[in-house]
Amino acid sequence: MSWMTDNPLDLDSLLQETDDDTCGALVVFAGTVRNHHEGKAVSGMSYSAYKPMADRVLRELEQETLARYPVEQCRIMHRTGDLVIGEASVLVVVRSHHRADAFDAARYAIDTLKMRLPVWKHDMYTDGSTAYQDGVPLEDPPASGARAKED
Amino acid sequence: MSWMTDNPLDLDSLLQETDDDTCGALVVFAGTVRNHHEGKAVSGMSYSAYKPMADRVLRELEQETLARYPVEQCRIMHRTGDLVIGEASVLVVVRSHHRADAFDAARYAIDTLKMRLPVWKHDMYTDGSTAYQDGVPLEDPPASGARAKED
Amino acid sequence: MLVVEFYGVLQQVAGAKSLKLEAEQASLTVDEALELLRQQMPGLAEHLPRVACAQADQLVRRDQPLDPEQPLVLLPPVSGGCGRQA
Amino acid sequence: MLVVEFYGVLQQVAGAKSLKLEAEQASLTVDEALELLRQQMPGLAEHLPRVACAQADQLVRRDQPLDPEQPLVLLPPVSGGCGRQA
Repeated sequence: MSWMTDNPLDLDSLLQETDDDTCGALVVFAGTVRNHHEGKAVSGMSYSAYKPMADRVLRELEQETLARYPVEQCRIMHRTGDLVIGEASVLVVVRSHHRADAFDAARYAIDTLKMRLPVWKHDMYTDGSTAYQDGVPLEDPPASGARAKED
Repeated sequence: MSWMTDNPLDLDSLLQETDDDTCGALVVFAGTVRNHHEGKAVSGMSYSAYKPMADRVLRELEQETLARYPVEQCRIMHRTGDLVIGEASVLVVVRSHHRADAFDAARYAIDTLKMRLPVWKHDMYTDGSTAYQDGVPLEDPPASGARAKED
Repeated sequence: MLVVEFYGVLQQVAGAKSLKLEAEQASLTVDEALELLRQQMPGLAEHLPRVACAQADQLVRRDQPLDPEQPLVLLPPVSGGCGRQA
Repeated sequence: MLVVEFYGVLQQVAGAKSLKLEAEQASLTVDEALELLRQQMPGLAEHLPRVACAQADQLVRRDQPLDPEQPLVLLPPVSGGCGRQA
């Protein structure tokens, strides 16, 4: 299994990986590159990552999603490198018995990913300029001995 | 565009149909045939529909979803005929600017579909028996002159 | 004469996809047609309270008059999508 | 000596992907390393309050001692997924 990749994300292979005859509900979330950002026309986007940590964050987020929600399958992949308009930067695939759980779990996975995944977006605008998008500061790990708060 | 079909549902063609460079969020819901129902092992499923009304219900549900939620694209297709385990019976595809809206809209579409779409599921069990699944009675249309309640 | 079409479990109960209802009046309401149907096919009676009725692509209320040129379509409780909860 | 690696906008600000930090002590805490970095590259100062630090695949707190064998990785606010709200 892989989590971070320089290659175009392949939904079909994630659907095959998560194939599960016990599940009646499948929810997919994809983030795709938009043609605009804060009023400026975007020509493309470049994602960079701190890969050693990013792979671990996604692997653990899959496990955490499976533990927090009654869902049977959860896979997450994130793209790095140069993307054109319309290409997917992230895919979340969840399968469950009941559809409400699949929706909740997929939403949790993408919301949490955006707070934890060490990935940076570099916008390329049609006027030739570029800019790193500001984002969410990563939270410090809990002090040793202390346990992470469960909410 | 088609809504009810006897052919296997094709996610790729719905993704192409809804392609929209202004959207950064895509949510897909698929209902798939499970291998069990209320403790009995299922070998397959047959869906029948009252097609003249079913096509209209899905077409209107797409429009209603687009009107109720700030989403740019909504497509819904439902399968009829004999399905094997794992095949998709329904696909909902929503694209929006903001991901929360895509999740909300896709959920509304599938929840509402299950109350309005004249489709019936006939389970085929591995022991050779079959059974129509009970479902949700369709609601009567409002009395003429009265307006449908908006909630 | 009015054609009545059955869907879902009603096809099983009626043992047919449709039948012809002989009516004395030229025009019937949905309620009147269902009452005739109940007399002609008593096995359907227990299903009728949860059945919706349609003509062409529209649902019709029980008090509405039927278009005698179009079949009356009987729609039992629906189970589209996926599993009952999936 | 400690290797410091930059990611995201910090590569732009630092004008490099990494640098070597000369330290007198053999072992530094994260805070001590960031203070040396601030002295050596004042342009980074305004970014440091919102930067997270990592070694290998784990985040490290500001009060933790660093493994001098591993690079100190500076991670600015993250923007994975898709648009800020998408």
